Amino acid sequence: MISYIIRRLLLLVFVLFGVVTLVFFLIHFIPGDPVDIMLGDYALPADKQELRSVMGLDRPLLIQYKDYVSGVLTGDLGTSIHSKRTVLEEILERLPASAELMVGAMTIALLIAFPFGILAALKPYGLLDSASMFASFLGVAMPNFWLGPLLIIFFSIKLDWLPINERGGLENLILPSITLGTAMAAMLSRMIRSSLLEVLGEEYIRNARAKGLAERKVILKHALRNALIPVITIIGLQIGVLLSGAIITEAIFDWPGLGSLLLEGIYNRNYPLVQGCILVIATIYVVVNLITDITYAWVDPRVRLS
Amino acid sequence: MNLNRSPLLQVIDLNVDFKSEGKTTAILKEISFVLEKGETLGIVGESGSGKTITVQSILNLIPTPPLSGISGKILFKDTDLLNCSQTQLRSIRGKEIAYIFQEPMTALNPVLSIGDQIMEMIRTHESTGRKSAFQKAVSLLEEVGIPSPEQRMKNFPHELSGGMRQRAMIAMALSCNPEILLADEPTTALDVTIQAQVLELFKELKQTRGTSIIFVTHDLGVIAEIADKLMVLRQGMIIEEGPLDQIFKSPQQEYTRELISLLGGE
Amino acid sequence: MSRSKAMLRTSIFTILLTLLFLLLQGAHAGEKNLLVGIEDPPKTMDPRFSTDATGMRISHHLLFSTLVQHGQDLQIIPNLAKSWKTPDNKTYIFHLHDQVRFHDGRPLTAEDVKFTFEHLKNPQTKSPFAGTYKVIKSIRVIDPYSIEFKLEKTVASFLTSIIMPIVPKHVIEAGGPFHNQLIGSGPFIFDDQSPNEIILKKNPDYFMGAPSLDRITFKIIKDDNTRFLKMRKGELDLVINAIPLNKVDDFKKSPLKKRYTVMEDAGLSYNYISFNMKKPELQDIKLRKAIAYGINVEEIIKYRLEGHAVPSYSLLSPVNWFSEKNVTRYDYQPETASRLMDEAGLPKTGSNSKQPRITLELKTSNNAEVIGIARIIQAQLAKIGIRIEIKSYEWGTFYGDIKSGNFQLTTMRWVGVTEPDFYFNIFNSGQFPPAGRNRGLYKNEQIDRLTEEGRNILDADRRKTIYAKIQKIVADDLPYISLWHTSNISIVHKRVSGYQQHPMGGYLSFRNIDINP
Amino acid sequence: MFRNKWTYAGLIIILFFIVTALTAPWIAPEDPYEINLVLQLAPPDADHIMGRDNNGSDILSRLLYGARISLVVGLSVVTISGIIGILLGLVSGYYGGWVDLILMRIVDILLAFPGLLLAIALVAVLGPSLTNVVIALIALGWVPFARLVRGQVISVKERNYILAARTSGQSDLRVMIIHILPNIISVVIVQATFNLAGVIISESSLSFLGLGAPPGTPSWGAMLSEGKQVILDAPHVSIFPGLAIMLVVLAFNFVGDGLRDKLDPKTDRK
Repeated sequence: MISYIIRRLLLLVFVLFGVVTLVFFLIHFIPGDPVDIMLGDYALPADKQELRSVMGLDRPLLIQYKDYVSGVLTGDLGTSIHSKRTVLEEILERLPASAELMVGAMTIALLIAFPFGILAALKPYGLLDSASMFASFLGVAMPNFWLGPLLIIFFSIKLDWLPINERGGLENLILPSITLGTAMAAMLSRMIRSSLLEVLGEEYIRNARAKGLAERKVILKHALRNALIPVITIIGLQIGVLLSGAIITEAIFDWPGLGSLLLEGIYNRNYPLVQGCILVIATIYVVVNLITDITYAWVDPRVRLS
Repeated sequence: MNLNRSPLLQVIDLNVDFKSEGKTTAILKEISFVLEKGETLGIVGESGSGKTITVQSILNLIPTPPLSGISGKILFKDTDLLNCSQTQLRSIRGKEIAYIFQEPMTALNPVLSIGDQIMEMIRTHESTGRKSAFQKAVSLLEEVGIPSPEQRMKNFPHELSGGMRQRAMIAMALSCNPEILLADEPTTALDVTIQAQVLELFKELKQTRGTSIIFVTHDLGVIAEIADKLMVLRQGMIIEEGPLDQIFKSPQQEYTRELISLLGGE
Repeated sequence: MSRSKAMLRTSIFTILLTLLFLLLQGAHAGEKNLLVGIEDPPKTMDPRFSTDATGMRISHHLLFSTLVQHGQDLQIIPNLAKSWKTPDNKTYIFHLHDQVRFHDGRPLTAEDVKFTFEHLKNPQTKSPFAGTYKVIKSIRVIDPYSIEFKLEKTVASFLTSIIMPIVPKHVIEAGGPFHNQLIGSGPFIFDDQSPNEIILKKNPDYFMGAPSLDRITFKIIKDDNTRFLKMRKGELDLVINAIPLNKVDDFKKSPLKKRYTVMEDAGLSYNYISFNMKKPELQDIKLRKAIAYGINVEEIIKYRLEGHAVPSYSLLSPVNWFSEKNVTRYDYQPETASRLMDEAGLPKTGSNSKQPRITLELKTSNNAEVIGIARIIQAQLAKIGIRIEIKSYEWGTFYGDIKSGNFQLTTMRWVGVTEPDFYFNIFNSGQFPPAGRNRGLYKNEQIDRLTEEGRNILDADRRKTIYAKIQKIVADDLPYISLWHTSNISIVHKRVSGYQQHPMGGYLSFRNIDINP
Repeated sequence: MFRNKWTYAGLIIILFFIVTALTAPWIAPEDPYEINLVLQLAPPDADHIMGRDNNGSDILSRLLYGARISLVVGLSVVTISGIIGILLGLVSGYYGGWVDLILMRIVDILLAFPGLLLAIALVAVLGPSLTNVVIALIALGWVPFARLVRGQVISVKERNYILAARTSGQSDLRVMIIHILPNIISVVIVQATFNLAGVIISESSLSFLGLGAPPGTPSWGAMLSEGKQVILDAPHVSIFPGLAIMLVVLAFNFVGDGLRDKLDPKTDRK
């Protein structure tokens, strides 16, 4: 197991290197120039040219790439073009908010998906199954820029229980987490249902019953553990969806997360910031997937960690 | 039939119907038989004759769907298993009557170790601590002839050979010293040499534990070695029943004669 | 790690966060705190680099002081400079107030003014305004409170371009990050900034009298709906030009009427369609006029802008003294448009044939409102046989194309234009991209001459006649089709008094604001 | 043919949408591109059961025309990215070793990569059109399929009937397609039906960011994002496209369930 983890961590470096390279050339490849966008119509071209050279933007791309990568290796992600603050500082300012929102959304998703998924599987095609199926399709088909305002109108304006926007205490976290988490909850509950239905048809479940175990134990200990296997991969995948889905949720709730910082960076062609954000998001993503693979092997002994 | 003691298990007029894609078919019609203490009843029939369904209905293990209707009585120590409460049924399953499945690979939970699955059986029915449950499981594995049982406890089903897995299944079934063992073609999935060893194991258990067994198989050769009494099933009906040697010597039904002739005679 | 342990850890994490947040809030209860809702965070509030509207307004009007300012009627009014005179049209002498102090207590003198402009001219500073101040030849400190500027040549718009916050020489020269100190001499002092909020506190010894507000909190709320809902709950005191036009009238009806008042007057932002004058198919003035006559500006204002705009006939808003009223106007005349296209020899559209008379491409940014308006124009022009294909791009790509003249038609707007010299930047043929902003590549000798002349004359009346001529030629030549000026709209909470809406949508009157609970 | 009645309901709904998509020009009450500002945001009433959007165009007509676009975009993206993903996932899971290592790391890179940046780059280069939107969505759409299929193949590969098939001399390709695929198809189908909704919603987010189909195209995604601006005053502008998307996903999921029961050997074996 340990050697597997070490090998995967080495590969992680390769993956991140791949991501950084892909991002670097792609963002520079997109038309639109950061100095233009920054200075807008104010500065004279001579000044803009000067600003570009001082920032080293006029150097050949490969040199800029080499400097950037060597900078990253020493932990220097460069300075943000506009605000003159270091990229690391801007990212670290936003990281806790993103982490909090992702944990919140994930918790909501799991709290909804597991009970709904399990109950739907226990009585397939029953009333509860169709209700949970209907609710989950609603969850998937409802975009978060629609769900957000609806939740605000109901919970903040009409009932005045929760604040409208901004990050703060636990109560600020509830609405954004529901908005971001529902699509994932819908997806997960259907996945858990279908995977659990399959497992319930297996012989070892009938054997567990033959052993005289209580139905609750048969489901939770025997069936669920086997049904978890494909679900874990889905959870790993969903982290990516959460990160990108967060952009719109962050916009609606003014949640100071990485998603909106990345979007601003892209719009302003703030190269160092975009590269820094994507590097951090990629790291989170790859580490989470490493954890999913390890839990995968921990849950399913048949899978040897080659 | 000696009268002074009632039979261990009595099945009276058992009827079972299945429903699939709107069509209801009768799987078992008017099945009645008796199992005495310490006796081994062999149930023989081609596949689809309803022999597996018969033993499964004893412990009410048939899933709905496809099960659509079940009637009759199954008396075990004056409780009718078909109409008793869930808790009563659960206290009998595995403790009084244990079931051995045909395919050990799919009947053992792939993600739990052999030790866990056996100890779980023990601790469900007997309130013993982990330590003693562990010891009991090891001794059970020894009894069924599995070498270095301590090590095997930690193994997962896919890490054992077919024979070993079947022995583990049997160990698990025996863990609470049940009165009756329902063995659903326990040897069919094994190759011949392992089959003989497992049969040998069943014979030993009959001597050492005096457990009564219902042994389901389509292979008359296997039955000949182990059963005291024989019951021949065809399309959900009992066509012949009686002590083993009587049926083998003078089979009443044409169908039974053909089955025996396939065997090449005694 | 079982799931319950993970849940425990996250709840502790968030509870700690709540405590921290409550501590911060508690300290400010019971004081006069103006809550201002804005759409985007300023890219930076450091006046040397800030080019976005919010950043400039906070630094120019609140944190720092400038030599002079734009008055309510857009004329130049004194600020740090009590008075000024121009011995000749290339020399300016300013006399400063003598008891102005920076927020760190140090006095503000002519030295700081000299340092500010030389610092901005110095290429090492990398300030976007270096170019604007290249024209300053020399700055001389006459005495601690008077300063003389000598220019390379006459610049009529110098008093407008000199509006730049004065930064403290001693702090800048000491080095270190100025962006989180922002020590100025304005009515408010920089207190704190987070991705959601910018907090300024009162400067008790401001030289024009301490403001009555204790604190201003700029709430950054990106989403239009969320901003509106925040006001529905009464959690904002003031929102300037940041409420979608279709929601403004909600504030004139109950329940919001009880809590808010709406201030609306003519604004400066000029919305237009620009032609690429180099494209052969657009050379014929008849076609350009036909398009102008084919667009029903009134309908767009009435339905899409809900009446919150006035049709515009020139770059300069009617409020501007230089604005010329009698120029050719193009109201909605579809018949004239068709006739002009006939005269231009465009193929006729058969009554049934879908074949348009001409197909043009209109490039826009990805702003939802702009796209909405483009679609209405598309539908209006389709009625007279002009087929418009709308191509919308993300801002960076769009801006790159427009600056490089890579478009046929585009629709944009100029914000806060007060000085008529702007005509030089957008219509003088010496200002083609990438150098200048004459993106339509418009070339007209008369306009070149007049815009050159207008920059070098100080006498206001003679400049007015020059710019009147320019506006007449432009209205006839149509490098731009003028659409409308969107109004300036401020939504003000009833508890707020003393706020005066400025045509440039600025924060100059914040220092007079008071909050009565 | 199918075990449960819901599958038939699903088929009927899909058929209904395909028919509307094909006959839209004839059955749509009005031209979807027509703008009449006088009637903007008119709520649903007798003769316009779905009301009008912020340009006064009839929402029902735009939905009918939109059916064609959204179904084409949705189905083409899901099928193409599904096929690519399944093939790569199969190969990577089946062979393991270096193939798996490299493929999965490429998958990691692309999964860790915010699709948004790629979409902006693609649309910026190729220009905003529906085909480019489809390309942008496929460019990253195949990746979750590959990862899911690979995970499934690994756990199924261990089952002895697969080992038996491999040792019986059948070609690897046959083993993969005939033996492995049916066993993992059910989870893939569920993922596919959900991806369909995901694709339509992503198209809506792209339109929301101005990167989708040319403005005015009545795709359901674009209608949703246009509805956002007026959601507080006229929620009906967003409700109907939202319901349409939900109905389509519902239908495809019913059919998916039906297909899964049909295809999956386990549920059939007694």
